Amino acid sequence: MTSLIPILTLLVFLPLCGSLLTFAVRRSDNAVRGVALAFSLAELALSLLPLMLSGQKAAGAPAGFFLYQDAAWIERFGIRYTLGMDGISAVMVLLTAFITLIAVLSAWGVKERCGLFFSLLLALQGAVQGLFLSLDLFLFYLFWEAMLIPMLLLIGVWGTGRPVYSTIKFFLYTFVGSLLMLVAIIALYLMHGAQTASYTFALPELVRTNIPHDIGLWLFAAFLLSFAIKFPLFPLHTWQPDAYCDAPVAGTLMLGSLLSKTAAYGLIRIAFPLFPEASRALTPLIYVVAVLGIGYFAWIAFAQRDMKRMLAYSSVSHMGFVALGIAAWSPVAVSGALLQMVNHAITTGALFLVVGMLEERADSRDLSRYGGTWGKIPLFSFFFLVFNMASAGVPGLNNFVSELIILVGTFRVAPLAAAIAFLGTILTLVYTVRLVQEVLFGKEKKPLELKDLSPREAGMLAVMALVVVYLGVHPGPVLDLFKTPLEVLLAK
Amino acid sequence: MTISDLYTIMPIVITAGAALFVLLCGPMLLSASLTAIGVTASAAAGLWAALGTPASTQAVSGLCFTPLARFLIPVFCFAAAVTLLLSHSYNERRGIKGEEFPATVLFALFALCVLPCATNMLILFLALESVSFAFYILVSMDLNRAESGEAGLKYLLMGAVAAAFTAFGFALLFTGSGTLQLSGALARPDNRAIISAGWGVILVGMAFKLSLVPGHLWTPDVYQGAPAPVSAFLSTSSKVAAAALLLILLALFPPMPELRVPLAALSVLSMVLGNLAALLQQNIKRMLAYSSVAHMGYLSLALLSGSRDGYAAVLLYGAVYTAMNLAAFGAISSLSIDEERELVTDYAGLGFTAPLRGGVLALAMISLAGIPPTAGFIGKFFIFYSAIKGGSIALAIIGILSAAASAYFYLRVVAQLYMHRSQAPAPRAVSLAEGLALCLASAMILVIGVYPGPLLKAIDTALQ
Amino acid sequence: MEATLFYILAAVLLTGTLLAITARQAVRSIVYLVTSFFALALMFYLLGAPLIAAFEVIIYAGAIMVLFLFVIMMLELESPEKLPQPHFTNWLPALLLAGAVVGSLVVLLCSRLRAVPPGFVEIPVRQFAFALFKQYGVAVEVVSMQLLFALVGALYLGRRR
Amino acid sequence: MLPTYLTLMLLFPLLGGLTCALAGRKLPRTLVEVFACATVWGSFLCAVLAAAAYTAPQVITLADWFTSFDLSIPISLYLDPLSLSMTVMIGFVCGLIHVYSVFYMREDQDYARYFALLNLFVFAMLTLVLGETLPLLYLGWEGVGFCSYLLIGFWYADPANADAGRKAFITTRIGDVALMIALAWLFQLFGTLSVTKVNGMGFLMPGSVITMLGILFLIAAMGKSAQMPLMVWLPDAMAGPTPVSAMIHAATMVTAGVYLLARLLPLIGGSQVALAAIAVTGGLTAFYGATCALAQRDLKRVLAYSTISQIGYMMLGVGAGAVTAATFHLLVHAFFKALLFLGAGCVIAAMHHEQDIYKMGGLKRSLPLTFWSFLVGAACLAGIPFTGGFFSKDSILLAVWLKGGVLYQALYLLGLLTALITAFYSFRLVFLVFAGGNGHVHRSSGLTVMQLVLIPLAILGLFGGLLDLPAYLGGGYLSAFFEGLPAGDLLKVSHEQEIAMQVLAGVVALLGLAAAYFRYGKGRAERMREAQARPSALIGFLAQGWYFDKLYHLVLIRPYQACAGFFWERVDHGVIDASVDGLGSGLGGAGRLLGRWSTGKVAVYLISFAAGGALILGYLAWLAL
Amino acid sequence: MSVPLSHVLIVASLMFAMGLGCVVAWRANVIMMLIGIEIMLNAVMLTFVGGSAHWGIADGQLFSLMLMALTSAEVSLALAMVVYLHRRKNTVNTDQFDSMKG
Repeated sequence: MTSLIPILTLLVFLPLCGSLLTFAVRRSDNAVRGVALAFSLAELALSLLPLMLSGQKAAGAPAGFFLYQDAAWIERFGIRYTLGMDGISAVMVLLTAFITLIAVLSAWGVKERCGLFFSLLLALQGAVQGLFLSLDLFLFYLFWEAMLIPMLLLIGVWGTGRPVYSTIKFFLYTFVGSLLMLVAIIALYLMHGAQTASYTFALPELVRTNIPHDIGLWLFAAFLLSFAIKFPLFPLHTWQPDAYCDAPVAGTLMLGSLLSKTAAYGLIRIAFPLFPEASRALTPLIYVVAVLGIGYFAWIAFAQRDMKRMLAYSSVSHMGFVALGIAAWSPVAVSGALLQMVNHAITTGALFLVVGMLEERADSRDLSRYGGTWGKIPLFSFFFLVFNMASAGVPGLNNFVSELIILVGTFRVAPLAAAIAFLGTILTLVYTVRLVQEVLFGKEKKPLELKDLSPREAGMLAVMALVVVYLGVHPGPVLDLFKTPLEVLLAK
Repeated sequence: MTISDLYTIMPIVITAGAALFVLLCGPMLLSASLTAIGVTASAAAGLWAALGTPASTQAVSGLCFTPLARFLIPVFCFAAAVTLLLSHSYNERRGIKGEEFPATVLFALFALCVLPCATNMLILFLALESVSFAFYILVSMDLNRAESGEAGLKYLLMGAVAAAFTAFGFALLFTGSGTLQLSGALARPDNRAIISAGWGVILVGMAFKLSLVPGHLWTPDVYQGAPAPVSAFLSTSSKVAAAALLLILLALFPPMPELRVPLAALSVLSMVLGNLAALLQQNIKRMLAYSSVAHMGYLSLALLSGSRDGYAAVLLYGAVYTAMNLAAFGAISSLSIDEERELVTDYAGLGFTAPLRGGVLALAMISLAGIPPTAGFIGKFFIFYSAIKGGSIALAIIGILSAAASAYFYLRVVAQLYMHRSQAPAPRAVSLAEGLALCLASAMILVIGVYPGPLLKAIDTALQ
Repeated sequence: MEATLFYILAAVLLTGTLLAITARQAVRSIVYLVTSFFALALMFYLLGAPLIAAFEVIIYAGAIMVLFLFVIMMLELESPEKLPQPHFTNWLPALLLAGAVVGSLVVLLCSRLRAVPPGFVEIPVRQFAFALFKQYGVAVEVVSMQLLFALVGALYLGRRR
Repeated sequence: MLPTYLTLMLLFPLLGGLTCALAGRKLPRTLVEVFACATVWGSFLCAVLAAAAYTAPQVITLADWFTSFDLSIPISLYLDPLSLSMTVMIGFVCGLIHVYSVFYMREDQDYARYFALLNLFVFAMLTLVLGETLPLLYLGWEGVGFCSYLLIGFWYADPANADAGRKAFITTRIGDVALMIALAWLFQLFGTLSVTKVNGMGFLMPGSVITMLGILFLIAAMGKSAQMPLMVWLPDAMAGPTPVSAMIHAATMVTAGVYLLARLLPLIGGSQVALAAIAVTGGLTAFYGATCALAQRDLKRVLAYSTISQIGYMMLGVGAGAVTAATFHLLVHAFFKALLFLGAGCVIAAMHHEQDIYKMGGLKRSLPLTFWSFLVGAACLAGIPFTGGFFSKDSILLAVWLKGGVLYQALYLLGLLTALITAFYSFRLVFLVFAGGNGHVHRSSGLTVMQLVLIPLAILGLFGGLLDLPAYLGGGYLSAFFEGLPAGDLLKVSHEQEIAMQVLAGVVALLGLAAAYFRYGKGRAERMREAQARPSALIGFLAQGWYFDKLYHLVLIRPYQACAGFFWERVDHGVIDASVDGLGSGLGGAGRLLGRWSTGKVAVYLISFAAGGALILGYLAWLAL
Repeated sequence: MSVPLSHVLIVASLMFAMGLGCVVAWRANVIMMLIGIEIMLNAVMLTFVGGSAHWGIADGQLFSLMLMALTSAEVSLALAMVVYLHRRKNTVNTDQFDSMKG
């Protein structure tokens, strides 16, 4: 079956086709929504399909990959169109499909230039899927940058506040990093070519390159910089609150839930395996910025009055755990980091969604405008609370499991870093309960006309809440998927 | 000289014939048909060149249809055809009448076709000067705008001085090596100093042509003053021609290590200055001019590597840059109303009120910024690849960083197009010719961006 | 003897040029220039290029300079007071640049020319003509196209709106 | 059968909680109430059945929670005497309180939320008690915290209530983090997080590590059990409905810390330093709580401080290594403290939600049932001889004394002093609330049922001592039951010594009672007048809980808020972002400067161009020289 | 002739530099700038002729010839432009033509 249907190519190009089709029918808003929904559902179904194959091994694929596709592309440079799926990418692909579906649903109310909006959303999805699947470094880079344009427009055209400033800031930040990464990629390619006389960008090949220590350090630094910006890690984050705040809800969802994961994925899949020594050497640095980030962002989040900005800082703060887990680079820690990526995507995504709904209703993100919603819109408040508690790491919900795994995994390697990082969860709770309290509790400061969730909204949130709970009580299947690929990745 | 020899240089014959024909029969024909003749002729020449087989020996004494010509002539013809397509309605709006415009474009194309075919320096030089010459005329063609004439004067004065430098360089090369022929290794080791002086002087002349710092100062003025289609043509073909000249000469002489530093300095200065000066530039044409300075800086970075990869990168970048700038200036030309839309802010909201042209302009900007999946990315990748391979990693990093900064001003245009409300009335509808030209250019950007394989193969053949 | 003549001519040439570029009146400058071009033509002759020498006199001293004169007259620029003169501050960069260029060129052109040159050879007109029409025929065509378009351009610019 | 019982025991309240949470608003009120009570009683039934079926400690693995490489966390439960006795107690007390709540909350519209949280709490508490792996224990640990958070802030419309909930949640989180870190450390050390396995491997590690672990667990317990210095949240937590205070903040959740330490005593008992730290914390807290309770005016706050104080005793017991004594006191305390709170609830309900004890009085006649029950509770609390509290408190003090050493003896004396204060404030309460003239009360049918609930608790409190009578009275059931526990190795003591100690304790308690009588029973009117006046410095100090709240506000909260603003505006915006923006505008400015080079004058262009040429030629010439 | 080639080249360089100096200095008069360019080109021609004589081949002379033709074309166009601009702005001072800058 795998040989008959090019599932991986379909996974990448189905959204792109959807994007074109959506754009083609842009005259009718209903048609646009229908097409977008149909394609994102189809993508979700398609991304569930490979899970049945996990455990098998595809012909010609590197170890751990159960779906694989390879074709010549730009022969002059040995660039190939190589897609492969292992457990990690399977989960990421599924996550992408899921989040995009939610994003499509959340953007139901977009009125202005609806066609273009959904078209960009699907294009973005295609790029992200491609990134999670590509095994050729050049292809990876291509998708890495291709994500930028749809995102740029999503923020800039439909954003609020200072969208142009934010979007260009976002773009420039990520662009600077990724161009330096390009230099590193080329250098690596040339070194590998000089050593083996086979010029290729294939990741499994490049991993075997013998890199001198000091050069490796520079190259790794370039990769790290690029990923750290997208992550974002501590001093490179200032694009992030602006972009998150000013983006439309669906955009924030994609940005916060998926794009930051691409960076973590890049670190796990590319940077660390490629430069084992250099990454060891720079690990203390990553620990420091991760730990600093967890605490610092949580602390700043507390000072925010703008809910979205608070969530933006909260999002970076949580991503610090991912960085921590990756830096530890032990099987347990990395599997925790991967799970945390999934959990963060869903929890943060859901939080942005609920805040977006609130904003839609009362046209304000200012915390002090709200209060006492529990009595007025109980259903909304219920979900609001659930997702906030998930974010605060209440056990039984998803984030707890991954944070625990990260803690346990990291503690073995770097007890101090892990311990300090977990002190940060106190700060997390501080701003979370503040958010909950200011919105749900107390009395209304100003009478607001609030309507409770519509069936569409309730459905979205219910599904997300179910996932939150499911991953909190039974993350086993997901963790199992990570096992084989991590064994391969960490064997080196 | 036989008929078959003539066949091989047929593109040159076609373009020269078309230029003369247009000039002679111009007064009797409609301007639309003149444009049609011009486009047909350039398309024919381009196709002929693309499909013909390169010869190893001279067809006519002084001319030889080389593999390089086979690659470059279609590029030039493409640029000329697009320019002609664009210029028709532009000229009508501006009151640029007469057969002179298409004829001069064809003359420029003729000279451009001669350039890569030349087998000696004299023809090379003459071809290059003819190209400049045609552009002196084209730049000042718009008699209704004072800027056009002013730009023409500036270009002419600078160009003439540069031509003197170039000619002096050729003279020194000749004096040092004793031949004007472009075959075989020429330098006599004992005359190396003269040759290097000649090279230095030629480099200065080419710094003007490629608008490398400090010979770049004319660029913004001329791009601004010239009619937009002319800027499109000028910014692409004349640069590629100059780059090709350098390529031919570099291939001829053994590596000149002493040129490395000057070339590197030119390249770095251009990359940095071009990108910085464009950052806050309000006038879109001047912005593109500075961007062109920067892009030529990248191009000379590839030249610097002195390797086959570097030369291939130069050719690829030439082709890519042609497509990008044609699209950009094409959109600008097509969007201009009674007067040019000069300021970046004049483009507010046009992405939605004029979707095709706005889209093409945005695409061109994205490509110029070097973001995949556009041709600009492949071009930049190749440039920096060759630079790193050539060992100039520091330069590559400077270039990359300046390229990163450059994204700002390209995106500013995109932001204006899509993220600002338009106050101006909706622009007039796009004409068929313009639409065709824009679609051609953007198709090229996308195709090279996604599947550059065939083009790279063609370039490798061209460099044999 | 020839060498002496050459040096004398060189002196005339350079002096003439210097006077030409520093003249206060454009017309006078043209006259100095014609003088120095005559000297140049003689140098061409000495260097074995009689044909070029003749063309130099005919085309340069004859046609081009007259064209200049004609334009100067037409634009009524002959009187010096109508024109601003280059100031000392204008001459300073010019001097510096020219000095730098000459200095570096002299260093480059004289430094390693140690090998014995083949000497100066006179080229017969026959060889010249042969080369012109046999070897560089295409150049003639290109230049003729260029001249044609110079005409086109000049006419276009001269067109009354 | 045991696995089924245990599973059902957990599932009942979970099911109840989820049903109430998701569908409660749509269901009729009575159904929800009945359902909620039924699930908890079902759970209690299971606990009883499990107790009946219990033979020996047993680990029951139900399912896999998550596994990542060698980190494997099953959902497994551990039933041993400790957890068994806890589950029975929890089931019973919570069941009673559920019934009580039905009437207490009769007027509130948010019944669904209330019962959902109450049921979820029971689930979480049982998980905490039964969890065999530490993460599962932690699940319950955080779960109770979460429910407590929402229940304290149940009447969320008043920001003060929500603030109290928040305070509780955050303060206990500090302890939770310590627990998490300890957990990670344990895994690093032993490669497992199973309580039973970890307990068996403590001797493998050096003492210093065990000490550190012990301290971490102690911090965890401090948070949850409101021990010094993390005790500030408990008095505020009284903002919640009174049944909640009874259930969570008296009987069950707050004792979780004691339970945790008792559970892990085989591990941390290996370190004398850790034990001493626990004992000191307990002793100090006991004293602190008692002193604070002296000066409170709010009925529930008195009880809250007394809870802090009593849990301090339990900690002291654990610190002395006396798990049995600590558990004994835990159980008895659960009964009588729940009793006191529920009694207080009746009083409050009858007084139209008036909580100031100086505004009460004379309720002895109007609420006789409440009075008698409350009296029993107060007697237990005060340790009046032969009540349950007397025996349990005494066994702790005995264990401390027997532990020997200056530190423990000092702690014993402190404990004795605390007992005196305890007796005093307990009866102060009784006298102020119930004695004196007629009090006007508001009667309702609900109140009757509520008072009925007090009876079983009163009986249990009064005769709780039977659970573990001293050896000279025939020995205790509980001690025998706990004998199998790994750390139950108490020194044997002679009956005479034991009797002497108990007499001493009894005398102290009676002294306290007498003092209270003389101060509040006789001079009641005088005290009432005094209460109108400005309190003295000492009273203020005690009433404010030794100003710990103010201190924390000054030292932690204010700086925290200020720093948050500072980091955001000065550091994040002012330095990091501004430097990036500055770089951007700097580049733009440089570009503008470079653009000015294009002056428009062609001569400048030519000069630049020629200068470039001259430079290149000059460089080449320099090379050639 | 016994003049060393380098002397010819030096004369040519001097002349070239003078022409360059003229172009740079006479910013006030386009026509003088054009004259400067002519001087530069004549220097180039001298170099070519010298080289031609040195190697004994006609190519250099040919180049000179073509340069002459090119120069005349250039001059005619340039002068036409000067006339055209003078008509528009009534000046030959290049500094006046600075409507575009920045």
